[in-house]
Amino acid sequence: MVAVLEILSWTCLVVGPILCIIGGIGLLRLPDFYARTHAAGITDTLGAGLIILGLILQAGFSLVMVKLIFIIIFMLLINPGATHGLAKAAYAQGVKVESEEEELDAATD
Amino acid sequence: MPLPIEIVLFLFLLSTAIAIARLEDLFAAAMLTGIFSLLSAGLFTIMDAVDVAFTEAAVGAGVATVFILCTLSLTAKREYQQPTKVLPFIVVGITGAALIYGTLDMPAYGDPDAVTHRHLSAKFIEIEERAMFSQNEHAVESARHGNEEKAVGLPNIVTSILASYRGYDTFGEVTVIFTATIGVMLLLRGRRHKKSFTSQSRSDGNDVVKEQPMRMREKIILRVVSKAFIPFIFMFALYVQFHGDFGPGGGFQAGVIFAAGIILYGVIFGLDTMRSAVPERVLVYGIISGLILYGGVGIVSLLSGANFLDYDILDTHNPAHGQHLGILLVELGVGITVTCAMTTIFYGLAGRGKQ
Amino acid sequence: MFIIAMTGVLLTMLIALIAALRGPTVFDRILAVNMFGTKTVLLIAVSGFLSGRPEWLDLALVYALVNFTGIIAVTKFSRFGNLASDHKRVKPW
Amino acid sequence: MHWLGLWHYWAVIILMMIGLYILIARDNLVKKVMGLSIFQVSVIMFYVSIAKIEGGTAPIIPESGNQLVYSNPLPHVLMLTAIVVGISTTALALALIVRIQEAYGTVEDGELNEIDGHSP
Repeated sequence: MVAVLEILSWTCLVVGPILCIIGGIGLLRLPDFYARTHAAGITDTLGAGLIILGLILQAGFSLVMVKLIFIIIFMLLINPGATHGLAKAAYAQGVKVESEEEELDAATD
Repeated sequence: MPLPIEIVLFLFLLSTAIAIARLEDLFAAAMLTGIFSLLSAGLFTIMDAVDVAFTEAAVGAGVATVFILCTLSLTAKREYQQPTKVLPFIVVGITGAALIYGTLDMPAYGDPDAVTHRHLSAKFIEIEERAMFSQNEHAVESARHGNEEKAVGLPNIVTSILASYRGYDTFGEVTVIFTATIGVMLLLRGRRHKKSFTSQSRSDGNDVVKEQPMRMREKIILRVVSKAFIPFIFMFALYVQFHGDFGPGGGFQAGVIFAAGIILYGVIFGLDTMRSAVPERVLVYGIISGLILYGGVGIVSLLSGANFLDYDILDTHNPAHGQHLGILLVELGVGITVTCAMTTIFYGLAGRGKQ
Repeated sequence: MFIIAMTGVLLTMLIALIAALRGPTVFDRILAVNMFGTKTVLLIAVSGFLSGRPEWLDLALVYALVNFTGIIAVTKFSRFGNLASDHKRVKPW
Repeated sequence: MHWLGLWHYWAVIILMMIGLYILIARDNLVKKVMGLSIFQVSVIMFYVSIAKIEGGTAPIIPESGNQLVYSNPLPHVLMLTAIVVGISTTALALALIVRIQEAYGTVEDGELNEIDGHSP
């Protein structure tokens, strides 16, 4: 049982950072703002969530675990909320969806 | 092999600082100051200063950014382009070289035998450790009498020093916060002059202001999320306030977190709604009453025949309980003052644009 | 093993920092700053385990909560240009 | 190689100098305040790095009762209050800047000097 928990937590602690880095690369390389919000979403929820989950499995039943659970709940609720507000603000300011434009340009050519 | 976390964080900090210096877009620079303080708080944690990191996190990530943004909304959002000057570089270079030359005589980083660690703080740590480990009350008592030194007996040494050993100093700091807030109120509460300039008189193309009516349901997700979160922020602030004796935290941190919660409410629901929830008059009384609570504890101990802010006298049977009571009250006073001061400053800076 | 997690977090912080410094629009910067805040929470949490005293997760909690205030303020500023306006109508100033 | 142990202080000093450069070379008053806050953080970091003891932990005595090495708590106390005092004085500076904007219509140092009749 302990061994299973260990393996699970180490898997989380390895996969989480990898997902974070993948999302980060997406943040740098994706063409427009809205696509980049998607990349940020991977790091902020899945990557961060897996790392915290790994830490929870390491901590065992204690106050530390309760605090980590609170952190994971806050992250899972706050980040999508903030990103939503951000995307809405960007849309209201008229930030364009670039990839779609290129397709349109290609279609009209 | 230990990771060179400190080197990496320092490199991040330096590049952020250089970017702040180079950016002409003040809004972007304000966001980078947010990153800057997040990074520095991470570095404080690595350097074992958890209480400092706590304060920096609460102040830098939430409140400081909000204050700078409020100011930017009243002034220009871009600074003027200017040629790189040579003289400041020379001045800065000479000053930096002199300072680095000064460090050559200092003990190396992390040296346990440095002069700093050997005098006052070594004594504090020794006394507090003895008081903590001698669990029963009599042992604390004998430790006190044996050593002729007063002990506080709380796990968090920083809180003990802050509120008890150096309580007088902290009282001075709270007074500074009080005075600064009065200054902000005096500067910003008055009626605005009629023919005053606004930033719109010299808009420079980058103005993000657009007058657009906004319906309530447009922001429904943000409103629901923040409505769910503001109680958690307040609860967490209370936890920080009263748990500060045992873990990192205390009045200063709790005050800033509480104020951050109130400011979040104001940012989401607007200043008018915030005024009806937290009237400014209450805040003014709050600032004063927090300071009076702090000073009052000192006066009570003075009237009971001890020194100013000597909490031992508060419980004549058991001085340790007196210490704990004194620290609790003093931290509460600090928390109330800081909360009300930060919120008042936000009212002043954000409300200025609406008059 | 915590070291692997730490390295990953630091690398992601680097990427977020680059994105924040580069970001062509304001919103890209805000997105990067938000991501940076999340990564700082992870940094604090992992470094607590790395140093063997994980009791101070209060710090990570305060980041998670207070960072929200900052991000919301920045978002509102980028859209309305001030922080005072209420939800019913933006008053010109 | 005693000098290599000092690089923390040097990094802090470089940081401090960047803040000082913003403070004296930039004209915009809000930017100057940002430089001031960089300067302030670096001073705080200098104190905190003095307080660090190699192999030490944060100065909070654990309930388990293990004997630990603690970093020096005294600079932490001083800097903790300095941060909150710093933000309130920064707010005072920002309030002054808002009033300057209302009175002069600009927050650029050079323009302010011109309006006041001094040559920059």
